[in-house]
Amino acid sequence: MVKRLGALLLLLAIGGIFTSLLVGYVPDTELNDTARYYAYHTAADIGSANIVTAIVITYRGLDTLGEVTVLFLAAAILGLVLARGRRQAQARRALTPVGELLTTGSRVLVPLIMLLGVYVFINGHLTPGGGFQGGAVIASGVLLLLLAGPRKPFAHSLIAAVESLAGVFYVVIGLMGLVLAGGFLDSRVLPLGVLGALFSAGTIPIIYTLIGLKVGAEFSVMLSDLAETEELG
Amino acid sequence: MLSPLYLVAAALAASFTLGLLNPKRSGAAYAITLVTLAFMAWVPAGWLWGFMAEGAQPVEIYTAGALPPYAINLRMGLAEAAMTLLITLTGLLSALYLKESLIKLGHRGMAVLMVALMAFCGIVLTRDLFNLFVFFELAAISTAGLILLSEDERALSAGFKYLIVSQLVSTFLLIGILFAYHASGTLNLDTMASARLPHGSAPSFALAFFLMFIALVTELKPFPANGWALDIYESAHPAYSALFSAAAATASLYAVDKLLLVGGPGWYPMATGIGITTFLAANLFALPQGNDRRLLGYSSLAQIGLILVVLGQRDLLGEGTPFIAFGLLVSHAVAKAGLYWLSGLVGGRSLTDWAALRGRPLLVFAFISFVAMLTSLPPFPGFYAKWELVRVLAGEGRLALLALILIGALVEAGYLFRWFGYMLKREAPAEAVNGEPHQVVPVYVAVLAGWVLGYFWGELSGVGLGHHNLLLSLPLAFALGFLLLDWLPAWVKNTLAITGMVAFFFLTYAEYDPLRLIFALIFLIGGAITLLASYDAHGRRIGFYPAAMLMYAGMVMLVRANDSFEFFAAWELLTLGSYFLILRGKHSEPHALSYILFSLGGAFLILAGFALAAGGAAQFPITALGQVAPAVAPWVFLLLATGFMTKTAAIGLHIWLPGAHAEAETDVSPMVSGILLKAGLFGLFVLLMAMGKQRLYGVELTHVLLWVAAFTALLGNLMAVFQEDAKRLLAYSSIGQMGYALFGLALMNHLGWLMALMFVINHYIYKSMLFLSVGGVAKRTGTREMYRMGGLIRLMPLSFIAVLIGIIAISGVPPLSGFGGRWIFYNAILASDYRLPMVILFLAGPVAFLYLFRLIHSIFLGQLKDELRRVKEAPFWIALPQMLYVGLLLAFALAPGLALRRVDTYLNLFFPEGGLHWEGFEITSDYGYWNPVAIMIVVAVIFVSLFAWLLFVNRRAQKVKQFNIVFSAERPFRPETTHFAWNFFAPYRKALGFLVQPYATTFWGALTDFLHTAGDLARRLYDGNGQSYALHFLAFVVIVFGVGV
Amino acid sequence: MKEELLKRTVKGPDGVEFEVEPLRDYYCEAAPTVMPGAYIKIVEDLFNWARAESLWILGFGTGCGAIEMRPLMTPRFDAYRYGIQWRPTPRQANLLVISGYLSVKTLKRAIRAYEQMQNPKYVVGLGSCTINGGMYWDSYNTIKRLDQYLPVDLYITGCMPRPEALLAGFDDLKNLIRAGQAEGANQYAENFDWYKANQKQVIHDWDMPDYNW
Amino acid sequence: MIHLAMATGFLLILIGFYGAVSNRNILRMIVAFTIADSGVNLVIVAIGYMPGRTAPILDATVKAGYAAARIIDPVPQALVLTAIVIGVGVTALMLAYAYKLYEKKRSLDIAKFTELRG
Amino acid sequence: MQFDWMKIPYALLTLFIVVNFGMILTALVAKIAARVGRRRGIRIWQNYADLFKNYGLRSSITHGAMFYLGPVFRLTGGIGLLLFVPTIYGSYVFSNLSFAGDLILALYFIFFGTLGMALGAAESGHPHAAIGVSRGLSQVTTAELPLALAVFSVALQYHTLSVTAIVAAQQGGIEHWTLFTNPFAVAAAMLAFLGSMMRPPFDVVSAPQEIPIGPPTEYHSSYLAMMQTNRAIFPIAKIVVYMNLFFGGAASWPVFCLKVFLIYMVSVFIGVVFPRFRVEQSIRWFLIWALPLGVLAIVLV
Repeated sequence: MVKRLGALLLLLAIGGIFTSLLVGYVPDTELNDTARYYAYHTAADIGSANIVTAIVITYRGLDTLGEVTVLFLAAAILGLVLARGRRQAQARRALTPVGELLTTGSRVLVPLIMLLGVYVFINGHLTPGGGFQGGAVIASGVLLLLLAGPRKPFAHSLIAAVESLAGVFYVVIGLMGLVLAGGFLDSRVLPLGVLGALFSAGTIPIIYTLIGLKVGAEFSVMLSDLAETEELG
Repeated sequence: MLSPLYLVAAALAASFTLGLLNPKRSGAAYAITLVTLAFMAWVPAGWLWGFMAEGAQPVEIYTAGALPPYAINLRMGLAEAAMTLLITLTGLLSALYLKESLIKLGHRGMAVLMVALMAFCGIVLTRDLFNLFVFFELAAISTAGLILLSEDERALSAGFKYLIVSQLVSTFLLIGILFAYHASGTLNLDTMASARLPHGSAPSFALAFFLMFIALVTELKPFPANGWALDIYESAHPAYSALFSAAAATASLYAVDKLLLVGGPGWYPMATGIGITTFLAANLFALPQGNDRRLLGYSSLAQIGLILVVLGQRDLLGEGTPFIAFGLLVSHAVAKAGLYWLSGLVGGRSLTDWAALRGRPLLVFAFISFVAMLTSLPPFPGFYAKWELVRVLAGEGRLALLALILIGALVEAGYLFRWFGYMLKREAPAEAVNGEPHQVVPVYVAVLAGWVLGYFWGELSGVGLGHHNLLLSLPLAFALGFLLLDWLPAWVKNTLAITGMVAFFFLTYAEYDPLRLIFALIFLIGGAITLLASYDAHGRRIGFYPAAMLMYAGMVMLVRANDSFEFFAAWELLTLGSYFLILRGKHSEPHALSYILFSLGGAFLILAGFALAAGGAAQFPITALGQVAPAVAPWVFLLLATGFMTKTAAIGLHIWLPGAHAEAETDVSPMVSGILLKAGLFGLFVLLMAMGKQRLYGVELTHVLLWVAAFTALLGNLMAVFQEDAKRLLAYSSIGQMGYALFGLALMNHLGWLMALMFVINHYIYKSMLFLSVGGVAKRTGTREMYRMGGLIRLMPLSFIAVLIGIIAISGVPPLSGFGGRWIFYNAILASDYRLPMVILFLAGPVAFLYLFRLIHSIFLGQLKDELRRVKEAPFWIALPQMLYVGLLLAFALAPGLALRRVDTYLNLFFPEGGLHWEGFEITSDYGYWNPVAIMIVVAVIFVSLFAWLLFVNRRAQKVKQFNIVFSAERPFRPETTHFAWNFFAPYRKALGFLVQPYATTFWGALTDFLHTAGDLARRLYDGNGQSYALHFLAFVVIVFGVGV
Repeated sequence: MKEELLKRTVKGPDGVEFEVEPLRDYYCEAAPTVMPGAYIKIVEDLFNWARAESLWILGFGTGCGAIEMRPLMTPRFDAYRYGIQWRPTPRQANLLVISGYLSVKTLKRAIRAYEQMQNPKYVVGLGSCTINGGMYWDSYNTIKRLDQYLPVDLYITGCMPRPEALLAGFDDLKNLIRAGQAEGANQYAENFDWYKANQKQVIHDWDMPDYNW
Repeated sequence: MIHLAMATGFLLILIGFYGAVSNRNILRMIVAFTIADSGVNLVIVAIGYMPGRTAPILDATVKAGYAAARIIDPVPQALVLTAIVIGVGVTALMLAYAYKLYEKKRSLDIAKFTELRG
Repeated sequence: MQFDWMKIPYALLTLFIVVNFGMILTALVAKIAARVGRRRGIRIWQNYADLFKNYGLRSSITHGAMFYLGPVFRLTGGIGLLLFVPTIYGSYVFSNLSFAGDLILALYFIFFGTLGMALGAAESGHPHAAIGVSRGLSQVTTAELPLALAVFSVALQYHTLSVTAIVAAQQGGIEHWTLFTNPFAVAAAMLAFLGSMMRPPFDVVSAPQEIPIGPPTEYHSSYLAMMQTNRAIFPIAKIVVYMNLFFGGAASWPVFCLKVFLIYMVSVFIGVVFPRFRVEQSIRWFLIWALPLGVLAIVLV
């Protein structure tokens, strides 16, 4: 009780800090220097219609590489953690059978979901969306598969290969930027093309594709890893 | 020089590639990992070489083909190169160390390790705020993964607690970053710094900055938001803890530093405050720790706190900041990594389990190197850093902070050296150290790195501050050389040592002024004579010679020191060396600890005193002590004098001495008593020579010294009276004798100083002699309790003669040299302005008889015991120096002028009045006269005639045995009940025992108990609950906000 | 034999065991020898005069006669004026006064005290008990004739003799000494075996060396 | 409007924190943290928002040359993406930990995992 | 002052006079003390008889080398003390060997005999000897303190440590004696004197009835004789120091004898009246009564 009261008081104080942040916040009326640079230069320099994508993949590409690595790490650690548990796998307990609805629905929906995912990451430089979103969409398809067929053998090695290769290529493209263009992760290794076209914005679509594959693979691995813990419960 | 981006790319590419390998081929994956890590280390190594050797300039590395602040950029400068090298090397070695675990875990674990290192490097390299956040998150997540490497099940909960806190932290960090971006329009650190809005004028930026700052600082594990870190330290795999302590901390520190540059000086006080609080609290909490890894964890927190203080003092330290911060950082990182690696070799988790290391001298050496690094002892980088830090802090008058730092450092030294003592002295556990080569190699690399860095810092300090590189000074090099020769038999090393010392004396003979010559003579030639006794030792005597030579080297360097830096360095060296020597005694563990603590405490006072005196100047010649500004001069005097008096064991600060001197080995006791104590006196000589009389609040400090000295003499003697242990008795006697010498110095007149010098020489001779003699007896009889001995005169005549001559000399009875001291003393006090302290000293004089008589009676006279009937004379090599000392004593008694005359003249420089006149054999003062030769002859003639007469009359005397005594017509039963020796001065205790109540011991004991208990109670704060830790963090934020903003 | 005088094995600090035989190791075993006087007669006469004028009595009362010794120190009798004084240690005394009956147990102490005095030394037997056992003549536990055990220079009869008799006796002793006839110590050394045999005959628990130096 | 969004964000953070420190069930704590994460993301997005402007995508309505006057700040948008992904990663990790912790003690009570202390 | 060979016979002469004077003086004192008890006391030549007797004893034993050295130290201490101080003021013949050192030498040489005696006694292996030494040393620590202070005070007063110079400064009338010019010092010194004379109330060291008889328990025959010789010399030698420091010294033997006798009598008067102190009592007594006088002496001088 005392602990909760203390927590409340502390959070009240933190809330005070937040309040003063809130009160002190005045929305910008003009874009600040950085944003203005992006607004002015993205089209010409990067050739990406989606400015956010340009920032994510190119200007702040290192962040994104980190981001991908975060997911990679999470997946790897998840694998580590759960792998240690899996060794003492116990007798499988009988699961309630999966319903007809789910099985059929998944058969219909999964290809569509996959397709949507691919669309989202390939068009990342043109429309809202991108590799992460696309990857997540793909993973949701995998989730559906998992739900529909919990006992189905899962192609771990394939997914792992996809994940690894995507990651390696991403790094290689980044290095190509360092060698061939203006710097690490510079997307202008390939020609910029026409603003708004599918094949434009240099390597951005490729990177987003790789990210999409990688994120999708990673999420899938995570999901399957977590799903396998069910057997313990 | 490869772009550091390759470092990032290599790590990522390798991690990703590992997934392609067949999971069963862990060996190959491990090889790839090692190669990658080596590559990652090679990149910054190339840069570092470029910066250091080729004078390259720092480079900005752009990404994405756009310029900052619009794209992320990295920077590679000297600091970054050094830090990334540190991180990657630690990582490489840890990976080596982790071989089995990594192979067992497979490629995922290796990938996580590489990403972690990449993330640490990224934190160091990046100049973009949000990028920093990303790297931090990478580091956090990989940390959570690596914690799982541990075999310890508890690591799991530790990792989860860490995740809880890091969630909170990242929330604050993100909000802070975004609001900072909003306020400044940029994410680039440099741009943000240059566009910095003045503190206070943009509250939202300040607030945002606060959030970022507090979040990053939390990565430094500040008190109290650090419970999670401790749990990790305790439960994680030691190799990971090494990484966590060395690499992660390095990265976080640099991040905070970068942030502080953005925030500007307005935030420095907050950093300082957090740092010092952490430093003190962590050290305090470490005190009651019994678990080695947790202790190291606390120590890590403390060290990082200290470095944070340094960063917070950037406004003062200016250009010197990197030198200091890096000095402390590398010392911490190397030592902590090494210690964690070592902890993996030790089976048990209790501090005492480290005794297992004892069988491996190299590992012991590693351990002590690490401890010395952590406690900032010379010649390691921390020492130079500490010196600089204190110098600047004192120069700018931040004395409270300085005091807090020194107190914390002392506490830290306390638990580290206690641990070292455990390792050397506690019973070794059954299971020995299981050192696989790949686990031992990292430790050795760390040791080597420590020493190399020590050399390097010495060079740096030579370039920047004009100090000598300590490792290049001949005495120290000579001493350290014995480390390499430790495999030789003891007698060879002993010969080498003696030759070296004598040779060094003759080489440098001409460089000393008369006063220093006396000290150099005692330290070098005297030391060589004492070392003769060491021929008695057999075998290799591992560790003895490096320690002894370190002590002697320190003393020689002390005499030769010109500026305060050299002086202080020498002081620490001799302290360290003597500590090792003392620790060698069989039961000396607690005493050695109290010795090193008092010594370090004293050293810190000296350090502060010198720093205060220098007023910020980089170079401060000892002689300049005389020109210290009058406002600070008395304080300087007070600090230095107290520091030196710790070494001379002035009353109140004396409690370390008896145990330390008594428990030391036979040939060590004379070194630490007869010779080492003189270092303190030398310091006082130097101090008084330069500063003279000082007044503080109208009180003349030399007058205070006079009282202290008088009470030291009295109480030292009184306590000696009540000892049952012969060596303790001698040790207390040393306290009393040092009181006399101090008294002479504090008289501040010509003869007083001469008397002090006389005591220096005399005390060296007779205390060395007595300690050797008593040591020899103790060796033969197997006990130091005097009442267990008795009647040994017939069996150990040489030892008896030494003691006899010694006690006559100490008691000041003519015709031996002690009388000269007393005579000069009387003349000196007649010339002095003070009268009352003499009363105490007069009382002290005769008290000396009591213990001296007890010494000789209880050991050599009286009744011989059954079991001692067959003991032999002390070994030749122990008896030989005693006889040399007897000769020296007689020579000095006959011709004190040999040693004193030149000094007497020299002292005219300081006190033109009141010198002595030396005419032939006669010595005349303003008051009286004294002719040592005449006295000797008269006494000898009377004595010899009477003796001859008595012998003649009793030529037919029947020689009887020990029970042929009149016993009220009965007979004695057993020698034990007939030897009157135990509690010999019972009536005296009844009368004056109240004076020797152990007030000082009680006081210091209560103080340490208090600290211990306080630490023990306060550490309950860390209740192990993740939610509590989260609350601690929140509380930390609120408190810092309340106090700081 | 008392336990503390038995042979025992002890272990030295170096771990070597050895035997300690107290009577041999702790006591001097030499027998007394006859000590001739100074070679030059006048010197011996001077010494004898000095011995006579400086009678230092061992303060050791054996029986009821001891009560008669005390008054000698009082102003009434003031033996000091005759050069007589009491010493608390046999080393410094030269006159042993056996003041009354001597139980066997006390005899042992008396012998020890006597032997610890230095040659020349004198024994005075006080009262009848020292002559023939007196009223204790048939006691199982007292000796009857002192001179069988110690060389007595002078007996003072009475039961008990008054202090005046003591003073008179001391005067007689002085005359003997001055005449050089008080050589009890040498007599004791000469007839040492006889004395010892007598002593050991009555003292059954003999637990000391034959001569107590 | 922005302030409302931001306030909601902050409120979510506080609610999340409170949940995290007052619920002893580890899974509930994780949920609480995801709530706080959402709050953070909301705040981030709110910071970049500018009234009356449109998304930073160049198309027919937003011509490259005039973009600066029409679009909102794209940077927080880019950052929030990263933040979300990282949040997901951490959440996954916490879940894994939760699983292992449960496996160890068959309990999800955070107060039971206090072997390390002092 | 320099050495010449004639000093040796002259010193021996002093020694001879003082030994005889001491023998007679101690007998006289004993007689006086006896008169207090209404006895006649010993004969005036009794000490000679005792001395001869002891030298004339035929047998002796020894406990070892230090047993010999005890009396030797003791007597060397007595003779040395006597010879290091000029006996008769203004007399070359009786200035003895005072060229060797000043007052401090004399003061510290007092301990020479004490220390040696303690060693010899301890060598005898007798517990009483050790107990006696323990008591004696304990007592001496505080008993000597007032003397040291008084000497310090006197040295400050006359600005010299030379005994001759101190005596010289007191010449010219009784009012110049330190006794009157520095009464506190003299008072303190005289109290210390009581403590050093082995007379009641400070004679617990040898306490004949309790630890017969303390340090010399085992000493006998010629050893004892040597100590008896010292008992004749040492008090006189010590009193000479007192006389020179506080009572104007002596310019001739009659004055010398008178002053020595009178100073000696101080301790006798006190001794015959007071019972014995235990060690801790006497220590306290010196600290409470004598020490403040000494402190006053050095403060007021």
